[in-house]
Amino acid sequence: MSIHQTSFVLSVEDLTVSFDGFKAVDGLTFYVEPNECRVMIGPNGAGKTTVLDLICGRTRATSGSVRFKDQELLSMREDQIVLAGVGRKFQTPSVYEDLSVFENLELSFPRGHGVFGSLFFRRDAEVKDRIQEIAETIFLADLLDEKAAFLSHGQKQWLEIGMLLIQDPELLMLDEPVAGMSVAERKKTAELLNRIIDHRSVIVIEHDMGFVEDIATRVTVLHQGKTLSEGKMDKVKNDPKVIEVYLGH
Amino acid sequence: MTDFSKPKTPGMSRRAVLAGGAALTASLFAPRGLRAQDFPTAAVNTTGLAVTDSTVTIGILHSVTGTMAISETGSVQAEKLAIEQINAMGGVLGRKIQFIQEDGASDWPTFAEKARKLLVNDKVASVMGCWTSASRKAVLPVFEQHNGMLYYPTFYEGLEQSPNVIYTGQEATQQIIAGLDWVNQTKGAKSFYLLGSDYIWPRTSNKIARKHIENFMEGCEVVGEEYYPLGHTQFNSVINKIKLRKPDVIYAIVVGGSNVAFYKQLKAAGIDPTKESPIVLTISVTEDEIRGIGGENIEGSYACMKYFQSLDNPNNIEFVKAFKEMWGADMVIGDVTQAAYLGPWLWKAAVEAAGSFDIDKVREASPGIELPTAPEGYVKIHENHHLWSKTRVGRARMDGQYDVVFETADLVEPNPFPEGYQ
Amino acid sequence: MQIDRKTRFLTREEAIYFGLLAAVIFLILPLALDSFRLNLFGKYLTYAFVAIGLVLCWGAGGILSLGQGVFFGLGGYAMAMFLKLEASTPEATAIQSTPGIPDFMDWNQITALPWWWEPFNSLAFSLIAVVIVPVAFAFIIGVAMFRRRVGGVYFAIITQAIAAILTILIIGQQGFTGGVNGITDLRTLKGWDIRTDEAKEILYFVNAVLLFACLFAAQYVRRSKLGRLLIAMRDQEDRVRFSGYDVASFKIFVFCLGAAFAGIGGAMFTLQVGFMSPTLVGIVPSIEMVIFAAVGGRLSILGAVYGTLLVNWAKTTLSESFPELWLLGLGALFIAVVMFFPNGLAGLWSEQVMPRLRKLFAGRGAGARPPAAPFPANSASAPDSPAAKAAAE
Amino acid sequence: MFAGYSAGELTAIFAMQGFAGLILFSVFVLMALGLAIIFGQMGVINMAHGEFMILGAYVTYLVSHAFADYMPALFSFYFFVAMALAFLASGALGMLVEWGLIRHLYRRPLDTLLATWGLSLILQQIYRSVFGAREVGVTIPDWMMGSLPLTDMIEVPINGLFVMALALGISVAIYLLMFRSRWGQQVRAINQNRVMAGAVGINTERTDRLTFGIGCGIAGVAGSAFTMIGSTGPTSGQLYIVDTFLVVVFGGAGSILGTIASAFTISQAQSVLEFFLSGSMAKVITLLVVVGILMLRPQGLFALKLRK
Repeated sequence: MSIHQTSFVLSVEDLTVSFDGFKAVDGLTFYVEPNECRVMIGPNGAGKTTVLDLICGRTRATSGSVRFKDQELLSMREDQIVLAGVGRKFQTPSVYEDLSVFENLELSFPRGHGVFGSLFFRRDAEVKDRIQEIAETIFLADLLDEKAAFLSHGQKQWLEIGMLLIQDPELLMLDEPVAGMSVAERKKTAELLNRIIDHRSVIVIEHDMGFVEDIATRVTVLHQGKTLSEGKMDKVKNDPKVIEVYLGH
Repeated sequence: MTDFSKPKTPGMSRRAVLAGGAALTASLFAPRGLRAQDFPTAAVNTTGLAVTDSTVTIGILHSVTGTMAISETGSVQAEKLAIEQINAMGGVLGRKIQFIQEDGASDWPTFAEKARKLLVNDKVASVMGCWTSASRKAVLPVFEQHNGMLYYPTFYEGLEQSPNVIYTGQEATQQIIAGLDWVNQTKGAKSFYLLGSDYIWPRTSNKIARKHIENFMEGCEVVGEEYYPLGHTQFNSVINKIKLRKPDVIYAIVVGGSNVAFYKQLKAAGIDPTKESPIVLTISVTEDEIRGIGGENIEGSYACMKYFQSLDNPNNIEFVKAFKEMWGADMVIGDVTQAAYLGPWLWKAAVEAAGSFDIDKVREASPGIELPTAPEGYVKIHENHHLWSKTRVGRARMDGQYDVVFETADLVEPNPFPEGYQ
Repeated sequence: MQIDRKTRFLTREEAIYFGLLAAVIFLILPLALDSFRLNLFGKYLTYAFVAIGLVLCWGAGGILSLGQGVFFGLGGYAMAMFLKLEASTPEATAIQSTPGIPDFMDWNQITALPWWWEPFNSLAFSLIAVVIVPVAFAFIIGVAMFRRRVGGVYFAIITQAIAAILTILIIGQQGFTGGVNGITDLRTLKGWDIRTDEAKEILYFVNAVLLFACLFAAQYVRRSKLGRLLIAMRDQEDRVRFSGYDVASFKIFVFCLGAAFAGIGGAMFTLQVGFMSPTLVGIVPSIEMVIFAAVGGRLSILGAVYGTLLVNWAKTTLSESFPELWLLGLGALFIAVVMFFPNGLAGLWSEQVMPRLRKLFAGRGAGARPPAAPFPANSASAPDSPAAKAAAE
Repeated sequence: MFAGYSAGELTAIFAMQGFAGLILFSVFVLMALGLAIIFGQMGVINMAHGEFMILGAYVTYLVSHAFADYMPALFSFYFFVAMALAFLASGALGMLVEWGLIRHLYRRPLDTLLATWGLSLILQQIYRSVFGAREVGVTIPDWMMGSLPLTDMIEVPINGLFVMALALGISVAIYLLMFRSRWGQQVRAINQNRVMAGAVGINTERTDRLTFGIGCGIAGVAGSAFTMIGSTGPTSGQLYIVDTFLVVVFGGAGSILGTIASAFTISQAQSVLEFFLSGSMAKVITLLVVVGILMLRPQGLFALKLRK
């Protein structure tokens, strides 16, 4: 174990997954540094979402290694990965529609995650204050007691981001956070994201190039499960390989 | 197609039933034409049973729904026939019998619940009911606690003797031993393959059969014994095993839906019971079951029990006639149906011998009660509440009836706790 | 109608409903019914334990078990084994070839008590076993199934197969279990005759108290964060996982809790009915218990109790007067509940009856909020009127 | 247990035991195919499957009586007519049920389970009211009930051969329907993406109804065939239900081939165990092994690994 490796927050090495012979991700390697915002781009089917699925344990890898700080994530369960400090936001807003905004946030509060911990979980001042604080951040302070089912699409996205914030993960993975939003919502969201990606490492999948340029530290371009190009936005943008498969069509 | 719960042409049947009833009781020792006013209610009913100046209420407790309804329907019909005949000749102690019918729904807790209802709420003077051992075991504590009297019609495993039950079917030794001796002596059978459905009656019966074969029948042996879950429908493997062992006799105690599958597959596998190689001997197939199995599949098998519909005696001819007139010409009558028919008659005889409906007095009067009019021939209640009865072997015919090929010379003594068989 | 953000154990509305049910069970039924009918309702209430467990597992957690009879049976058998040993004194069984062992063992040529029967000589052990044995069994099934993410239909069918296996085993091993007859002829509990009317009345109240204990436990779970997690899991299992929860362990917990309730119900059944048999373990009773919960409302623990009482009362009444109609009625009930009242009596109450009552009594203020979603935070559990009426008759 | 038998006898026994296993296999295939289509292609749990089978058996019973009464000369061949009518009757009832019940519940698979259980109770009671509580005896033509002596010792039951041939025939027919017919194409399309299938002009409602009808119709044919080997009574259908579900689930829902392979595995295991052990234990062990394997491999034996 070299000193060099441990300075990364996330080291993905030679990651491969195959579905009945089809290699959706093929020998992928990349590293994420502390406080880096890594954006993944690539055409549909390039394997972007699958990479996130592999990191957070939703899909089991065929081979390779994913190390988060000093832990091998591939042998851990999803919930263990989350508790280790990896948060994930899904492409479609996924909140608990039958619960209120308050309860949605409460379930993500990082305490009482065991069976008995949750059975004897107390809703004390710390919890309430933190939820209030987060709710204000995500523009939902007035809607705390509303059922999540009655929120608009954008509000649901914010709520989900809020649920991630309250977890306070070291590595945050966002899958198309501004997709399907109105212009006004998108602006608010970008503002929100800019605020929350401070002080932590982030992996974002996004198609909106303006948005990408705005937030990206570095960019990885995926194509057919492999890295096509990697580096600063400017460098990637001018890479002829990238232009051919993705930008220049 | 056929509604089994209502008598056919009730108007017609009344006269026939009357005639049948009269014939049946012609030689009954009990005095005829008892009048209710000779037996004041206060005197014949000191324990608050459902007895009025003109009626007495009893219970009928069988499964009308569920898997056991198949078997228990015949018993209900026989009991209703007996009650109607008794009423037609003046009732019991001058009182007409009324009955309350409850459905056990093939569910043992329901049996217990309904038994309690009949005894506690309805205060019935006796109950005709139950079919499976499990249902009887479930109601037994209820009858003992509330001091009721149950007339239980099924041939069963024995090992029981309750003061609150009269067992009108045969216990296992009565049914089994005579048949085994017969097949050994007249057919020269030496080796036996025991087969049964997996519950207490086949297991206990086979245990008695095995003890008898090994300890009391010289040179005879059991070459196989096994049990299949109730409702099992695939017997090809065991049939192969039987072919491998080549027993002289397949001794089958398969019941219910399994029965049908077993005999059909036996026949199809080339074991034709009519060829008697091996001989198929059963104690679980009455005429009732053959309707489902199909006569062509079981023709030539032997059954060992106390009653067959084809018995040739005047009592039985009258009984079969009355039964068919009440319930339809296509009805068949099996061993248990006949035993169920005895229930009301035995109770009537005991009540009249006791001169009272009180359970304790009826119980006291019961041992020694004779019924010369029984369709199966003369029966008598033993001290142990079972019946002295003859055992017969019948050979199944194509038309679903049995030819009686053997009958014990004397009545066989009931022995629910047989020494040497446990 | 602001949602109360305090995690209160009972809202005022719920407290009223609990009180109503308590009044029905502790006052109205005992006063209105004779000893025989009261015992019957006592028997029904033992099934309600299972129904409450099903509300938690199925309604809240989305886990449909078609094998709850297994746990009911295990609890019942644990109790029955103790009672049977007490009833099998050497004096009472003098007629046997081996006196002092249960009669069915003697019939099966067993000459000594099997080692695993021995501990059931102790009442304390048996009472613990009533809960622990079903829970342990549920735990094994739960770990095997939920850790591998078996759910939904597969889980239902596998639990059904387990019920079938256990039934065949119990029937096949009759020397140790009493076979198809079950364990019968139970008489006394530490010398106290459980067959008398007086004993049955006392047992009814013991049963009722235990039922309320289970109801409170279930209410506590629903009211806790774990309860909200269950709902969250039912709808968005993946999301819960990515909020850092080990979904399987929560399912295992609630499945074990349901098993514990069922075990207690089974033990009370044995005490009140006086025997235990494999017919209560199999597929048919297991599915019937699901329908009790469905009729009451799969989301409401109080509804489950009313549903159980109503269906069983209808079964007894219908089968007394129209045995042929009973199956038709039960079948139609299954279909009707699923098709037209998926939230059962509780749903009828909170969606149909309550809004009208509100309109009737207080025209103002009510109805400001949108209609209650299927599992409202302050869920209205229904003391529904037909059941209450039925129970009172 | 084989001491004292000649090699010839043993060969004969093993050959016949092999046939017994194949017959059981065919029975399982017949039981499970209809369910596999419905469960696998539509995701519907039909707990009344056994009752659809028994409807086929009762139709056979009625047809046998009709032939005996009106066309005794043709009695030997009534069985083929009976099977066709059983298919139509069960299929028609199936389509009716789909229309009245199932189509409202496609989004709630557990609820279809409860509703069809209710349906099975109703059907049982209807059978009981119409045909009586007792089992009915279905007379099978003589030529079908005998056995075919291959050698002195090896005898092959003709009804077993018949069941095997039928299982094969129906499997082939389903395969052709599924992969060579327009209906099969539509069913597979709907199974993969219901919305898309609807969008490209497939009448999903009609296809669903037809699928359910065909599944139930096959159950009816199976029930008709089972009159040769089993009983026909109001509750006989219940005897098959657990086995049937396990076969389908074990095979991996959605895979007809998987169902057939699973039927083969379970039937051979049970048949061999029954030969060497007592019947009850054989059954328990078979079920335990199946449940055990399902716990290890919940997606069944033959499910594909798919990208989520």
